[in-house]
Amino acid sequence: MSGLAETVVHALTPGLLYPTGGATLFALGLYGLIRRHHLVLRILALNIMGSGVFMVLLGVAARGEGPPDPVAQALTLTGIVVAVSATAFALGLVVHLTRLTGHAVMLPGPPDDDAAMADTSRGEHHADGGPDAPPSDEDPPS
Amino acid sequence: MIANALTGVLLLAGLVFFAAGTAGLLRFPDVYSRLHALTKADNVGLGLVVLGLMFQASGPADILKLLLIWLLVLAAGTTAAHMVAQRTWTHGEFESDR
Amino acid sequence: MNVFYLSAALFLLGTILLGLVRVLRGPGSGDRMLAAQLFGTTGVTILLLLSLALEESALMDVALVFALLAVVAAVAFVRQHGLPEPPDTPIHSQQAESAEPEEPNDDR
Amino acid sequence: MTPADAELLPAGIAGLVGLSLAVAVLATAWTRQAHRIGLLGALAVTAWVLGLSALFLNAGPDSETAATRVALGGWDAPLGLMLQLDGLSMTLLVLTAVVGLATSLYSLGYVHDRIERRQFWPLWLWLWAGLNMLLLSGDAFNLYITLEVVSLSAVALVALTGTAAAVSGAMRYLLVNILGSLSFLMGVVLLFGEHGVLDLVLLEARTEAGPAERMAAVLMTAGLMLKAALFPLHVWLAPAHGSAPAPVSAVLSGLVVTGSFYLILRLWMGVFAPLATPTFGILVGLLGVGALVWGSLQALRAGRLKSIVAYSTVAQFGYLLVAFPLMLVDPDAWRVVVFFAVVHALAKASVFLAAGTLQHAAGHDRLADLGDVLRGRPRTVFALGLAGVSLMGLPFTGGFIAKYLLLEAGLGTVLAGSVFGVLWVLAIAGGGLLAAAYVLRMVAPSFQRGRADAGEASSPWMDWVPLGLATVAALAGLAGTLTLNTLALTPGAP
Amino acid sequence: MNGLLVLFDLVLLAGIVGVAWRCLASTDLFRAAVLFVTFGLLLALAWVRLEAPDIALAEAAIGAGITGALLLVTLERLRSIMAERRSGRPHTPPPDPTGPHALLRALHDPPPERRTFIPALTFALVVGALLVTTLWHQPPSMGLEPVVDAHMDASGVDHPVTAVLLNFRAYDTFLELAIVLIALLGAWSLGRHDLIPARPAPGPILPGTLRLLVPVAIVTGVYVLWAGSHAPGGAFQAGAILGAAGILLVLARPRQLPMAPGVPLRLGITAGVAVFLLVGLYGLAAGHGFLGYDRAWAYPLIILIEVAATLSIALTLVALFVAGRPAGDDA
Repeated sequence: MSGLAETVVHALTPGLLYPTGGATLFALGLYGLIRRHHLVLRILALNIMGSGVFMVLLGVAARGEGPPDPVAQALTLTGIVVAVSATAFALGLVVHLTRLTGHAVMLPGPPDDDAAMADTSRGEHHADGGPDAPPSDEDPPS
Repeated sequence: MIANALTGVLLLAGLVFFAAGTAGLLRFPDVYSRLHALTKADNVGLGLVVLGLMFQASGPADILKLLLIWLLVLAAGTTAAHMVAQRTWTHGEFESDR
Repeated sequence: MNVFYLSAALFLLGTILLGLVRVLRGPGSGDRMLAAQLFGTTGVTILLLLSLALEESALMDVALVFALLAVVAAVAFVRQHGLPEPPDTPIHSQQAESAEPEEPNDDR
Repeated sequence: MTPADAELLPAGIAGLVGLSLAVAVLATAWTRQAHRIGLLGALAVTAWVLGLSALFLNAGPDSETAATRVALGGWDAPLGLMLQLDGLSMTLLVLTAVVGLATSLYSLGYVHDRIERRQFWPLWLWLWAGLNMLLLSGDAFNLYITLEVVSLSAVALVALTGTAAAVSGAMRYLLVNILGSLSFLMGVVLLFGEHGVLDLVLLEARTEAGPAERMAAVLMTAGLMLKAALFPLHVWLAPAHGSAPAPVSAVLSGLVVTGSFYLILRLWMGVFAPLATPTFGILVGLLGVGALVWGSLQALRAGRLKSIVAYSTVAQFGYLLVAFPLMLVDPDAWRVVVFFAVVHALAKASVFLAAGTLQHAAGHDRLADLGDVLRGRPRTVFALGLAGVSLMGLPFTGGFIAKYLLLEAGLGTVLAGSVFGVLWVLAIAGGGLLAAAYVLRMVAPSFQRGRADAGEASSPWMDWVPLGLATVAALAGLAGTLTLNTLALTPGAP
Repeated sequence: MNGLLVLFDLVLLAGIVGVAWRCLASTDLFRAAVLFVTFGLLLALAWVRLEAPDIALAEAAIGAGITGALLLVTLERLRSIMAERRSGRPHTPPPDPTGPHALLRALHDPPPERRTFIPALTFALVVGALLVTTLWHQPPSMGLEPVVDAHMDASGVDHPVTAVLLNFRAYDTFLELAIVLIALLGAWSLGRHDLIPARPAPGPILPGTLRLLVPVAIVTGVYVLWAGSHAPGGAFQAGAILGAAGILLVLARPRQLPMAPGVPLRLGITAGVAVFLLVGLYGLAAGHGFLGYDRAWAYPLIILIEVAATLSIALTLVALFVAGRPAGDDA
């Protein structure tokens, strides 16, 4: 009985509580990533997974006696910045994809392999400011 | 000692407003009345807490910081409440995203 | 005294969790946004209380940043939510008309 | 080892990182000249890498002292970050430089639009810098960061063409990459929590076969397998590689995937070495057989030229997996595996570049309608075929020597009495046959009778670079001994 | 006190996990976005409890400001794209192959299919359980705190996290800045930016608030940057605050983005990495190693790098909010 009580008390220190929470977030994010189709939700799921990783890292760093590990905190800060940048880029990509295809979901399986592929080394695709602009009639310089 | 007592009383009063704000948010029937409840927590609730904490501040810099925080939250709350209300008034309730 | 601050923070955390019901239920986006606004304020208050309870003065700065940036999401929301205007939505058309259509608020 | 060389080597390593970063930063800031900066930078980085390799080989260390470690900012591990150069990273740096230079020259012709050029070059130079840094990194967390540099710039490059297929491929690629990175990072966190250090050499000294190491190994390997598109986590590869611009496909299939594989190898030879057991090896080997069969069948079915090449990457990486069980029996086999990866990268990059030229000429890459252009462009088809022959492993090419050595290692397993050895030998031999089938599919229309039409004119770069790179791939066999000897200069190798 | 702290931790963690769960279970994307912002807020409290005020500061700047704004503007962009498609504008790409319901999916994700439930749940449970078991069996490790502590004198700053970020592991931080830049390059390569969706907001309230907030934000940003050398704070937090101020300005006049000239903008976004790299190369040439500093010059050099990094991060975050590249960049 006292063994159980000790385990419980041991488990309630931040050094174990938060890593457990972080692991839960990681698993939860993974679950959401598999289950949901909308790309914005998938990006949120990846962010939640990332937060889980950071929570484990900081929780583990807060375990020992004395002040927490500054290296772990620096790593977390770097990781958060990376996550935000990747998120911002991913959201931009979602908007672009929606503009092109009309939906913001990742269809299961690879897209039709034999679908016509425009050759892009010829077109002036980006010169005219994105896919919404009318295609250019000029012949490519060669 | 007196400072501690004052802090305690002001904090408790502030908490009451927060509780009231949350209750209003949950129980009131439409956007306007919820907005009304919310601003009480923003303005008065935080105001009282800030006032209470000022008695514990370690120096003038902290007091200024506390005041600034309160002012900023006031501005944010005002803007949000005003614009949500205006939007609701001119265009009806926000639809959920379909 | 620290115990008192901590209990107050705990209480406020409880109000946030209760307020989540409004975010979940909606029904409109405005309700959700208002709830988020309240969470921001409550979060600032919790941080202030924790800065005393844990004796970590840097948390005051965190609270300051929170207070400062809480408005960004709110402004983003009210500026943009509900676009584009469906043709038949204005309910109180007089007010909608009186509102200038393009950027009346440029502070130049 | 002369004292001067020993002093120059660390500065040369840090200088390589500095140089490749400087080129990328300069191209980002001054986009108007990005292509010129890129060309000069590509030449400079290649020259630097070749000089560095000469310096490295000249230093003539024995295999245990071969790793040169450079403390960045003067802070030694565990406090600071270390760069690390040994035979393995040197070999792959040279590979990266060769493919990188070829891709840069090709891109001069391929990316000619003024606006597109400004977007392409900075991203490509960041990708190259990221690869160099990945190969030189000696710190677990730093590896995560360099992986992110590589994957973000690679994703942006995939999306560059802006077509629905490309953007959708890029989106999938990005999600997979972030997931892989997070899984890798979680593993790093577990190792850090257990041992309190991030430096790979210090970690290696402290790890044993405990639960934390096992979990970290699973997470990090799974993450990297996702990124390397190793079977069965490969589904994203074909859409992304197949729809990217040709030079990007070449770099992705040739270098980026190889980079992730390098990391897996590096980790299992170092930090996770105590965890490698025969059962694990056999499991990985079975995955490899699956990859070989599945990838080859897809390549035989695909209707687009670039899709065939992309699926062939999945298949060819099956070899690398099959090699894992061989490594457990024959400790020297890993060098053969790396040599195979090098030859594959060279051949695959030239196939993609050649495919890009054909696609440019025809305006599409549907194999069924490609006959005219194939007949009209013998030089490109020859490059395609030459690189394809290397992929198949016909005699006298680099691919032949690599596969021969692999087979030899496989037979060694059989002789060592492993039942699975027979399967590995069959897979290695059969994979070559399947590769022959899909390579022939690509070039066969050019031998049929019909109209010949060179199609859209292309710049000389696009004509000659694939051929040059294919020749390098075919002749790589000549450098086989040198490569294997360089690879031997890797401390801690099994 | 301790019991109360444990209770606080438990409630907080329950809240965090619960909010994350409801966020990922939302069919309405706006709800998911609001829940995600709330998630960030609770996360900041968790960082406070883990004695990481630096991270809490960053989370406050990102979670409360940047991410919320980014998510909301993304949802609005998706919505306006959908609306344009419905109204049958010219230049719309061919219709979506997935059928008439695809339109709905822009801001609404139908509940997931039943068939993925069991496999996904099993997989997530296995991963989670394995992780938790592993973590519970880890002995407490000292980490690198003693090592960092022993070298603080030589670092040039007084705050350990800043010392690690800008001196001991400066290479990581350099690459972090590079990643922010690459994300922007990626976003810019997708095309020029179009109009930011915005509707008129009449009345004096919004401009008045902005007039108050933007100067305060700038002062706070500079303060946080300065504080970084001896207390929680630093370049990224400051950059995020200034970036949020920039986002506010963009939101105030979304139709009138300043016609950003290409060259200065390019120089601005690369300033952080460029200055950092120059200092690093100087260190290499001067014999302190790549990214190394002379001890006497460590503090001024770190400040120089941080100022440039703050500027670049702020500009980059605003540019990421605007998304596409400005027309001036193609000139």
